Amino acid sequence: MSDAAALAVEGVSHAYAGREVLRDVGFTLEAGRTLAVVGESGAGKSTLSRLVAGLELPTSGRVRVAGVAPTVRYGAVSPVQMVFQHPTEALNRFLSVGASVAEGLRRLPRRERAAYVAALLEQVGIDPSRARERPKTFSGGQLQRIVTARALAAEPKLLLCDEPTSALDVSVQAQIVNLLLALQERNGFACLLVTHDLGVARVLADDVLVLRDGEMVELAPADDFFAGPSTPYAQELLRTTAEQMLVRERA
Amino acid sequence: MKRYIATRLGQGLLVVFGAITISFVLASMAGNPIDARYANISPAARAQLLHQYGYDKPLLERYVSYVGGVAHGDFGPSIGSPTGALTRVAEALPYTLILVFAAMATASLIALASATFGAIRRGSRIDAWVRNGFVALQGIPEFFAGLVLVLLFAVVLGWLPSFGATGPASYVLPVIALSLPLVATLTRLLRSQLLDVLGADFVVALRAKGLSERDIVLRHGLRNAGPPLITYLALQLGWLLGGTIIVEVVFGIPGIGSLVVSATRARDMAVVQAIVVVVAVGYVLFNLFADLAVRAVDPRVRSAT
Amino acid sequence: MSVGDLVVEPPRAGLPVRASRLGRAWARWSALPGSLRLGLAIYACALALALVGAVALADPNAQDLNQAFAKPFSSGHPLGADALGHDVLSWIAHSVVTSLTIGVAVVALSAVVGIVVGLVAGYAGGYVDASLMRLVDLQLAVPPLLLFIAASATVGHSMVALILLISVVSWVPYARVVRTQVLVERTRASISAARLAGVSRLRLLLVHLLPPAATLILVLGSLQLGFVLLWEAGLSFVGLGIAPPTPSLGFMIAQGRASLQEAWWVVVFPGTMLALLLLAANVVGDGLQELFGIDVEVVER
Amino acid sequence: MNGPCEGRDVTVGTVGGGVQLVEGVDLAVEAGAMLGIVGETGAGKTVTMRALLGLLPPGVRAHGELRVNGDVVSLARVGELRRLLGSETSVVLQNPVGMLDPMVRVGDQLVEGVVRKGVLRPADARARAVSLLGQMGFRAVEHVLTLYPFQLSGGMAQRVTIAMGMMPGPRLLVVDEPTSALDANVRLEVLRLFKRLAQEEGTAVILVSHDLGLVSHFCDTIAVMYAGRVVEHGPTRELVARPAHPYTVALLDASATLTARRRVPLRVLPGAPPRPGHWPAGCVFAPRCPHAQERCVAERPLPTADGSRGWACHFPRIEQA
Repeated sequence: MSDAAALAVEGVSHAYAGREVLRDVGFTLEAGRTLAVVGESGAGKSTLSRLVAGLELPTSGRVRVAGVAPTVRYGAVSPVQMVFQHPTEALNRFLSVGASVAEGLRRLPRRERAAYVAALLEQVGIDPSRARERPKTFSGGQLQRIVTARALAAEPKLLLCDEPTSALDVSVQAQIVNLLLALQERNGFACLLVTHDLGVARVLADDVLVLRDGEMVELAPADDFFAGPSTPYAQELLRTTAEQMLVRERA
Repeated sequence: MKRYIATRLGQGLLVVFGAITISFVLASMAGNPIDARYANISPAARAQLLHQYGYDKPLLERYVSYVGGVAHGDFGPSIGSPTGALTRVAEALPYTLILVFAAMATASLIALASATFGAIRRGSRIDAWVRNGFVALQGIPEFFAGLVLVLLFAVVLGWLPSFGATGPASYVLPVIALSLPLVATLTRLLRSQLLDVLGADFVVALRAKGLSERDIVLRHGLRNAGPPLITYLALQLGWLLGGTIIVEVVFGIPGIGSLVVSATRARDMAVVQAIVVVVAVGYVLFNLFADLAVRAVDPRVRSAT
Repeated sequence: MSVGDLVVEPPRAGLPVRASRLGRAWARWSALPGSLRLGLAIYACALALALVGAVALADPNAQDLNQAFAKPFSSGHPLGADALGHDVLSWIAHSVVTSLTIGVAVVALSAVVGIVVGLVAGYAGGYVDASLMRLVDLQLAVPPLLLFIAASATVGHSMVALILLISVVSWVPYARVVRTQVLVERTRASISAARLAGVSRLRLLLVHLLPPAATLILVLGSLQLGFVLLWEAGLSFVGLGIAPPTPSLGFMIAQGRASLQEAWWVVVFPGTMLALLLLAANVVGDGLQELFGIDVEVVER
Repeated sequence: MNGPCEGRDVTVGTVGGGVQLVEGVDLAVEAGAMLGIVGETGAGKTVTMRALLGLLPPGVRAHGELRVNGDVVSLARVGELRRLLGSETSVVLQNPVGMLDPMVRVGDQLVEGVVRKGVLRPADARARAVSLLGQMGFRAVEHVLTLYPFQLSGGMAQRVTIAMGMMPGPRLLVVDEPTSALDANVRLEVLRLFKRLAQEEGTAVILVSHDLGLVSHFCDTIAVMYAGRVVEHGPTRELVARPAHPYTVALLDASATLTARRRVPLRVLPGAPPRPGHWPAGCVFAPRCPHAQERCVAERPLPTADGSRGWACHFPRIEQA
């Protein structure tokens, strides 16, 4: 169990209504490392993240998180926690943010819970005295921090980040990127980053997996990938991205 | 297309079957009509009557034979009337249909005009005034409206007949009474539907093309508001027109509304059952037509099935 | 939940700091949509009338044939009397109690049943959901008033029977609204997050799936109260609903119909009372929709 | 030759002066050129554009001027702006699929505006629609004209809406957050086609985006907005290479680029942009500015011009000429 990788995906295929959206995907991810899954829309990124989170079971193949199949059960905290694209969608708008963070802490006695929530909020840079406020009084960036705090509350083996920055403003994106870097440094979880933003992947990822039409096109260490991918498709992807991305001649 | 209609008809049959079952259960719970009608007859005569009308058989057997009869258009005999239950309903139906369609047409025309006007001039004082007026109208029960109309136009002014179905003039007051709350409801629905459409992104784009509000409402708003409204109205038809029963009673129109009230009072349950089933069939057919109409105008629905 | 709790944000800034409790309550009240205030005011007046009726007015069933068709504003009969000398005002005051009791009981009963069924159907899906939808089909296919009339032969004319009968139909819209809302809500990321956090099934339903439907339920309830009042009056009008000695508006209107020419007041006053109650239900529903910024007709579709 | 299209002293606020949304924005773009407006949520990009087009929502009012094709129109006169809209000015809004009426064929939607507006006769409008769709890279143009919006992919819908914006042959075309939902390669192709088309027709284009990278590749000039103001503007290359305003610097620093280094934190700007109605006195950027001094908090900096460039900062990050 202790030897098992934080995440192991083995020969996973998945189909919706007979249409295959993932075909024979396999990789492992060690604790403390980040794998970026990149690709165009329809490549199967979100399906992969639902399978890894255990929200769906793959048609064939297996997913293991720290050696165990991730299944979502009532009353049992999952070892996989998620950070979502739209933080406003990801929080219950009728609960205070503190209560949302505490949802995964029901194993703790009530008093400890409040203290732990305060500590978590502090950790992600939210004033703990605002724990009783509803989501609507926070900005998008603050909400994303709160979502991250909730994910951390469950002490996940694997943090699944689904386009964590793409709905945020540029200056706030950088804050979340740095937050994720710092938290991983401290807590040592493995991180699966699903994104179409290669810039964010460049900063966060140790390895890059390219998906196209449900198939793995390339899996490479990030430094190698960004220095020059080996497959033509990944080269093309990187090239078109570069032609729309900020280029600065550094002083 | 053919398969689609077949599916819809299948669902409709299920609904009709449900209506048959409910009406049968209600009727059998009401007890047998013989006891209700003939209080002082000899046990022998009672047994003879029960046998004649089939009330001496077990419930399930009666249900099966009833469903079988309905499938052949036989809803059983009407107690105390020489004709069968279905015949009585068929005789009453035209009066109700005239009333309902006249009221629907009147209300739709007025609602179309006022909602369109309201949507073009939304936010204006006239719009607010009309809207508030309609909220008040919606709260007037049909039978009260009917009686006030009778008081005014039949009793005080003496212009129109107040009772019976003797000619076109006798429909004027009932149609108005039935239309009043209907106009209010339809206007509100169409207006909110239109405003819903006018809040869509593409409407900003239409403005950006330089179209006037009038063009936008008439050329794009109505076209988009139509299909969901038709679907909704067809679904809610029974609820919207429930007042017909009361209006018929108030004005003495011999339609199925008056019939169901008198038949219930007389415990003539075969007629009541027939009416429930006929209404359900009408509902199913109307919804099918509405569906087909929506398919005809909405390209998305057309390609989806 | 009282209506006062629902005011989203009390206008704190706009008020003088030392405003009295009463002053603040008044400010909250003034901030409500006008239609909501009108509706609540009508309800308040109707309840006051009912209270006066119970305390100070004659027994509605007291007959005095000498006073038959007493004109409005005659001594002892502010709104006149009917053919048997029943006092119209007293009858109206007591009928309001009948109407509102039935209305509120039906709304409460059907809301509870509908919410439970809607939650379960929306969440469980599959077989349960399909059965509910067929029930909805059926409920729409048979107009409620027709069903009530057909059933009246079976269930009798007591108030309890009427409440149960109307509730049999009335829970369905709640189930439909809650189900739709649950289906929408289920796809939100917040539900996935709650599942990953390992909440219990009950907590998921009550804390994460139900609250978004709360405002809709409230609006639906207020609008439905109008329908129930209308059905009750209609049934009593055709003689298949509430019958004396229990006073009801529909019954008096039906009685007055025969003597419309001689005594208009026997129809017009109870009819106006009924129209006012229905108006109140509609404008409260309207006002709540405005307050919450939702549109039930569109949502329910 | 056409002069530049300009927005002068664009100021937008709620009726009654409750909340200011945009204050004193000046913009200019030459015929056939592309100006990029970048900024974060609430910076007032979209509001400024809507003010120029006469498309502000009810309850919001604008002052200032629009100069287009020799006409000078006050932004307070919405009727005048709406008269120009769909002929001299035009717009492509974000969310291309939502921008089309789902019940109407593409061809009819392309033609409708210019015909109702009297810009083109029906036959001419149709011919122009065919030619524009061709230039936007469609092959079976006649077939596309008969499609309904739901039959288009995101990329196709975007090309159709751009063609729709170009239909009247506008002098000024505003493109709001284009292609943000599209994949990188599709976006690149659409924007290239669009840029060539606009150049050929001599249309002045304002491209509104939060994507600095995209703007830096396609626009000739850039205006950076923050809290309802243009804090810096200038030719793209110079502005990116030598940003003057600390906000521009921060924005460039905060962007995750392909040249970033793995696991090296980005240089971030603390806090979030202020919401309208919560703008600080003095320089609006002062509370987040790493270089703010007393003067910045007290005194609002005025726009300073330096050749083709300009900024609103007391202490710009470059040497002034």
